[in-house]
Amino acid sequence: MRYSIFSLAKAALSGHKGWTRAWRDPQPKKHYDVVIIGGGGHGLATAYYLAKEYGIRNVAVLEKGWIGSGNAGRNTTIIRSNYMLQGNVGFYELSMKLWERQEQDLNYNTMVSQRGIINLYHSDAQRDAFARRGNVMRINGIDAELLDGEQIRKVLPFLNYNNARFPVMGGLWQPRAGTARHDAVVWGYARAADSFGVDIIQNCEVTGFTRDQNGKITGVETARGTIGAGKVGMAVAGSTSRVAAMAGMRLPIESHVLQAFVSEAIKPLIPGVITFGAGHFYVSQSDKGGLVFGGDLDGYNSYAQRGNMPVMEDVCEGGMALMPMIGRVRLLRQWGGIMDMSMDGTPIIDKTPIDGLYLNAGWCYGGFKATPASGLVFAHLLARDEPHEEAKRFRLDRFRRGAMIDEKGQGAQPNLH
Amino acid sequence: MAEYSWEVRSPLRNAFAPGRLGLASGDAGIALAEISDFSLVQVMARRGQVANVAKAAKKAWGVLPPEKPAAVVGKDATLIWTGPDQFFVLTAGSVPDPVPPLAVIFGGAASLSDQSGGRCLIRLSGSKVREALAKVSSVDLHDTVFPVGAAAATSIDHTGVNLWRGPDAADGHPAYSLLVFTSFADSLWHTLADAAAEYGVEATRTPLS
Amino acid sequence: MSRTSQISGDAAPLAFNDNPAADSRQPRSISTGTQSHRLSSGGQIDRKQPLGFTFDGKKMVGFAGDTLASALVANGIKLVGRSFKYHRPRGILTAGAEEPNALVELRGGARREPNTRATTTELYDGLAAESQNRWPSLRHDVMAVNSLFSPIFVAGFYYKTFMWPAKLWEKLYEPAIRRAAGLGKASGAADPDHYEKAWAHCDVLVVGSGPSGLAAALAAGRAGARVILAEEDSRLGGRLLSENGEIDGKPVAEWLAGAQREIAALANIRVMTRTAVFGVYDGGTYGAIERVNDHVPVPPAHQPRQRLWRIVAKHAVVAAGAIERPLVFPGNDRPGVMMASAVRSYINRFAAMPGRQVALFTNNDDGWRTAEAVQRAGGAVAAVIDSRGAAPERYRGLSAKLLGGVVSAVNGGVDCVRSIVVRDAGGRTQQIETDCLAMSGGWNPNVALSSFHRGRPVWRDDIAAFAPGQCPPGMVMVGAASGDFSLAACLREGHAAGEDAAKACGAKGKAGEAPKGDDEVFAIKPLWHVEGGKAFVDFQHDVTASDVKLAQREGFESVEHLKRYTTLGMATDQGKLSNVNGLALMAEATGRSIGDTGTTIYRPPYAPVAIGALAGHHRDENFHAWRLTPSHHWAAERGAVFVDTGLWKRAQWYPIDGEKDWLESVTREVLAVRNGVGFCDVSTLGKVDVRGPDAGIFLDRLYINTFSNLAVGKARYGLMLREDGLVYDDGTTSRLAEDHYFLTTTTAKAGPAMQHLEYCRQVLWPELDVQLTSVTDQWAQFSIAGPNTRDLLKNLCDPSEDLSNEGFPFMGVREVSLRGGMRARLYRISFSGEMAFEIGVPARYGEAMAENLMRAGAEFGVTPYGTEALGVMRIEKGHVAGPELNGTTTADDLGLGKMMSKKKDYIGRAMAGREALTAPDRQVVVGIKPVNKTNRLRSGAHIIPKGAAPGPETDQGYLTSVCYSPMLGHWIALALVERGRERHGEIVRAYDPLRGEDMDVEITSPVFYDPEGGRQRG
Amino acid sequence: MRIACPFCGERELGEFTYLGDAAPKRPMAFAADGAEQPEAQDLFFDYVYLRDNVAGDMTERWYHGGGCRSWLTVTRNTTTHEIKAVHAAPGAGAQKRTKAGATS
Repeated sequence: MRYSIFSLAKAALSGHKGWTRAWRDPQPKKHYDVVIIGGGGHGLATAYYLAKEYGIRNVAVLEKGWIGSGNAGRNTTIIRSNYMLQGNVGFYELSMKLWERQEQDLNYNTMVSQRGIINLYHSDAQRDAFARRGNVMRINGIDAELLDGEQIRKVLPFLNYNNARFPVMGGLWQPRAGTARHDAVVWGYARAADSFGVDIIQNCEVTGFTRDQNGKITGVETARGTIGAGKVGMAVAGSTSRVAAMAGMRLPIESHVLQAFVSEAIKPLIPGVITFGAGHFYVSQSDKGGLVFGGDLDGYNSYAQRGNMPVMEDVCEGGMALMPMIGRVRLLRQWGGIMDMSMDGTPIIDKTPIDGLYLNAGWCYGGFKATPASGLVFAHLLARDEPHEEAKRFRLDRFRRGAMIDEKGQGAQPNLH
Repeated sequence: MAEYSWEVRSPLRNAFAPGRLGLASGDAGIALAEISDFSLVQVMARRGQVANVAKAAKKAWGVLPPEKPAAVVGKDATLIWTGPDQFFVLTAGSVPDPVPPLAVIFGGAASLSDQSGGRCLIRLSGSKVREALAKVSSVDLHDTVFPVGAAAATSIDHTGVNLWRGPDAADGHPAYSLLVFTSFADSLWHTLADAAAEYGVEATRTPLS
Repeated sequence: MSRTSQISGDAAPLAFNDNPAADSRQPRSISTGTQSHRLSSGGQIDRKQPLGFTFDGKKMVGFAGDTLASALVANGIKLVGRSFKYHRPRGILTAGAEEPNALVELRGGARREPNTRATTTELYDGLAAESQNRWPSLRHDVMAVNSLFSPIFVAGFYYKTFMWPAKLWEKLYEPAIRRAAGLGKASGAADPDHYEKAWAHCDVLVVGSGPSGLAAALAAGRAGARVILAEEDSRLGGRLLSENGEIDGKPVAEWLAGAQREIAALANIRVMTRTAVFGVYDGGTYGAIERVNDHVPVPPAHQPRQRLWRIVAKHAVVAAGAIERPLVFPGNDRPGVMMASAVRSYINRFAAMPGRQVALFTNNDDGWRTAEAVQRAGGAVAAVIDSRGAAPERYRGLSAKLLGGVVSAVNGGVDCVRSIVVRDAGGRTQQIETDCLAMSGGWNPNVALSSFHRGRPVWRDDIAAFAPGQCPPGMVMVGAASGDFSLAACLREGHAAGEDAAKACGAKGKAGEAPKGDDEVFAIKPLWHVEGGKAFVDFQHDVTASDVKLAQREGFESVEHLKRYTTLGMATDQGKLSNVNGLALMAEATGRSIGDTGTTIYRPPYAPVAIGALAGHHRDENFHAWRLTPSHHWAAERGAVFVDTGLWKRAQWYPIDGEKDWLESVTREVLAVRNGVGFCDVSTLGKVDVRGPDAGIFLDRLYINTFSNLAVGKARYGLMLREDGLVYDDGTTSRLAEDHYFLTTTTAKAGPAMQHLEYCRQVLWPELDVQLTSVTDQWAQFSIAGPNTRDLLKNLCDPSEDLSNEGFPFMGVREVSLRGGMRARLYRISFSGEMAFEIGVPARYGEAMAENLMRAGAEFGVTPYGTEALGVMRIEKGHVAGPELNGTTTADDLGLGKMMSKKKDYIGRAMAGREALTAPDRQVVVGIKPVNKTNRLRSGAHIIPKGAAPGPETDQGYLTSVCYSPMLGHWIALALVERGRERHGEIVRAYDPLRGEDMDVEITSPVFYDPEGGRQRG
Repeated sequence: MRIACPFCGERELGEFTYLGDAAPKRPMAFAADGAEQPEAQDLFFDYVYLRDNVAGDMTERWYHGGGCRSWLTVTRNTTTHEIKAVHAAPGAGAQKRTKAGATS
């Protein structure tokens, strides 16, 4: 059923009894052309673009729990394309362009809200680094502005300009950045993929791979039986190493916990997304009114989806240092997501050395904003067996070749990215 | 030719003037003192030399160096545990280079580094000293866990410190000593004074005796 | 499970149980005046201490001991707020932290606190509260029009609309939604109050001081354990403060007083009231928030508003009680509908009668207590509606009108209930006049703390609720929190858990006997939903029973989908009241059991915590600690401008009178050095004593070049890689003795490098005998540079010191005697490219050194210089620094590839050889000069070949470090440029669209000044 | 999280920094004269980049930088954060010279 104000008004007349499932609840078939492991945003988007752009519709998305239960449902909803290194720049801008038409594509209001992002700087060195970045963005046709202290004061009058330990000197602004309603992105892709005939199968944990005598992947073993597949794509960020281990692969990935926080809902206070890199803090305000914020990784390997107090305190200290007006606003919830931290802070989208097995992984803490482009380029790879133009640098062998894409320059130390 | 003099300056010279800080009424709950005129040398045993280092220390100061986090008071020196097989030798009086006499004591058994300029010594005591320290230190200072003589290499304000409990003060309240990095001293002093402010603070400067 | 009995159809005359526990056997009358609903006696309020307060500007009076909510109840106020979505009028629903409706903006100005629960706000004299989420007034809220659209504004409606035209989302739809959403308004001004954090340690942490918690604390305390008893309320007692009954044969109030005396007498029990334990973290660390001064208008001087506690406990006994569950029936949200247990709290604890004709709607025995309490206090019970159809045995003697059936409608105005409609099993209805409807849908054990580590609560049919599942290590749940609701069970379990925990911690004392109480039966027959109209599940978020069913129809069947799609349980009460009802309705809709349906994941904090408290002392200038250099105060007294470098504050330049900007000052400083002599405090560089017989071998493995062959008395520049082959850090290392090297790092890497060195020593190469000591803070180190350096040093040093080129050659190091009786380490090294030395003395002589350098150099016009001039001179010399050592450059990129030894292993050697790291088209360090010498270069501009359009394929590098060169008289830069070393002399574009600049520049050697290096060797 | 430092006793998480899996061992990929062995890049690639990323008990390197500056080998469950064992690194303190590459 197509969604619109008219269908909504019409449904209201019948007490909304007429709405049907947003996506079906099918029994798994014996065989699919493509099986995607992972019913998060990336997996569902991959299925959607496989069906829509590449005409491959005999596709199943297998989700061990409920769709969106991983990082798609735990992130801080920021979308942006303010990257600096070749490989990232074009890819994230492709994603931004897909965000900009997503609601109309999917017929689902994912609340893509381009209220802008400002990365604050507090020293000449940070300003210079942002100038380098902003110029890369402009050279690649991406919107970016370098704001000075006075300009920041006009748009963010509530920051601490009086007695800050690290005074705000300016910021890099990307006006087209913003936020999207994370759960709605999952549901929107699920509904749209389903409408093309993609089977979304929840509560279907993958427990192993089936392979032929040549070692080629022929399907997956699941909690709901063996499912045959022409190709298998993994989109299980956070659990990539665990699934890859079933196929005998070791990867340049560690799983780390990243916490996120939301405050009680308050009336509009913060216009867009603000990042305070010097203080390990970033924040936006949701449409519902909660301040959604976060900071650094807890810093140790974890699959526990919860963090500890030092980082919670560190993040709140950053928040108070930046905008001491939030002192009396209350933290409502804290949670943790498991980040697929790659060794250079950049994702991996590639064929694996195992025939028939494809990898979409290593999203670090940047997976949400990548959702549409990740789906599109992974669908391309699965359909064409060659990387999409905007993902050709996200190869698995780049570490062996020394062609890392390391925006932070931290090297093979995942907890520092 | 101009005269050259080499006056020692405290890293806390701008942080406070002796007197009352924080709550102005009633008895001060905290005595906060900068202790000056000391020498401090880091002693690290070389591999396999722990026993020889202990022997040398015993001979020099009459006590064995601490094998666990503790501060041991010997003749003319306090030996403060800083890590496995390493300790500080704290002595009264400021000299330009306290290492040579210790090099004689330890011979080749230990590596020595002067830290007299690298640390600032602060002493805290008073009826509310534990309450104030609980705001800055994660170490359990309960009598049963941290008795007189106990020491800890720990952090305050994300900064490494050496904390130990000396003999109780004359008024019967516990007294804690804190060695902090010189460059952080001004900042940490403010943190300590803030933590203690609600109890009233008597701030002083005293040479190490 | 409920026994049947005859429904009494008619109201019977009031009769009171003859209960010796009651404060007064006589019915109490309701007082008049502003406190129209205040009982004339009883309660734990102090009638001698009246407190004035205002709500929406209206002046009222309450008493000490009141909460804002109880004072409002006493004053007959029922309408206190508006709901989130439909802006429906709402009243006080509870008497605790689970309150979803009675949220106010407390205080004013910069201290305004939005979304503050009236039910947990202690009343103080002068308290001012405003209702929120309404305009223009609480009674007449224009946004209540939303309620008219409620047929359209169902769960998730916004996902289906507002999509066309796309541009209108940010411009129209979203701003409107954002304005309508949210609840209270934050002040928008910096919080003027102070917060702090503290640590506490104990053997046994007892959370909650109701009967279970008190019994646990007493048992553990008597046994001799170190106990912390944390209670979120201002006083101990928990539900004992609100209920009648007996413990050990005494009225609860008397027993409670005795227990408090005993606790106070036990030195090993620390009582923390107004302290809510909000989370449990790994290793037995509990987060708690103490509301130190929320019960006064403004915190006293030097005291915090709130204090964050990290309580480290070996064991925890969680006696957090249970939360009464609402019933889901049409009209259940109207002001005047209140939880039955809250009605008892207001009567028994606060002596405030919520209604003159109280009706009770229950599905369990416990709700009946409220009818009893109302009558005991002299109030009137309009009717008891028990969906089970019969009075429990225990309450048979209660003479009140008993109706079997359900409440199917609630009638009344914006601010109160006037009547209810009761529908019996046969569908017959009757109307009951009432101004307060108490409801009880059973009790939910407060399992939150048990579930924060993913312990899944377990459904129990006997209590129709989830009980705790697997608790985090070291924690036990007791009493009502564990699903055992009787007073006797609470006391028994609490005592046993306290005793066990103490024993497990090694306590040897006797815990004594468990207190004894009434073992009342708790019987319930679930009633999840009464059909017939808008029945609210989540009050604050306006999620109705039909929303839950809609979510199910659309496939949002997982409880997490239900939560996210409908926003059920995401309000400020975190679903404390709504979650179980919501998932029971989902279970009903899907045909699964409630247990199989499961709960959503519980997340901390248990109750919302002020962000200010989580930050504590760390805000404003105290956000991070600061580090001062040995000459800081001296520099400050000379008017230096300081710059933050990591945590350090460094002198950036020293302006003098008449200079119009920083550039003028810096240029003067550079020229003073290049033409005379200057000095700079460089103590921030990391300094490490590397000692021991294997120190040389250790450094060989650490650096790409060799140090074991460095002669004593010599210094050498060294470069370290990371194990991935990229440059990590650089610095000069000197050999002071056969077994003693003095290593320096960059300022930025001082900490991490020390960690790295220790890793190498302790983990990688334990076979080496080497000791490492950070001496960064020990040494005040100054760079003295310029052609007159040697002259200055002659004045400073003892005349016996030979400072000639022969006596002290370039890269030489030794200890020297200074005039006035000081020893110093002198290093002949140069960052500026000038004739230069670095001199080091213990940090406590740092200020004296600055003064003596001024004295010794006075005749040469010695000039102190800051980091800016230091930077200019290193760029002029083409020395790389932070902007070039950016974690993505190789030694060869920096022009230092020749230093890489082939004769030894060292960190990073193998990985440095990878193809992409040795490719010919890498970006390498070059110099950049503007073609038009009047042009200013800017760091961050990109290099584009002449004639090419800027784009990803033509972006060949960027300017890393830029300065105005006083020696060259124009701006210069270092840059990383593709194949840069082959392109010296080429003209390219420095393209800077961010700042609207685009100019021709020339690629040059990075060494702009004295390329032969004669000056530093002279 | 709290880690029981074998030297200092139990301390809070904030005093420690994390490096990662202790399982990878630095390869000996160079001959005595410094010549690089042919397989050096493969061995180091594996050491520097590939991880088991264990879900369960894992031995890890932690540094007690906010305390005694000892490197520790910690066995910790990555799904529950439970710490099962803590040992000092082989070269902590002044223990006698230990064979190169040995770990505890």
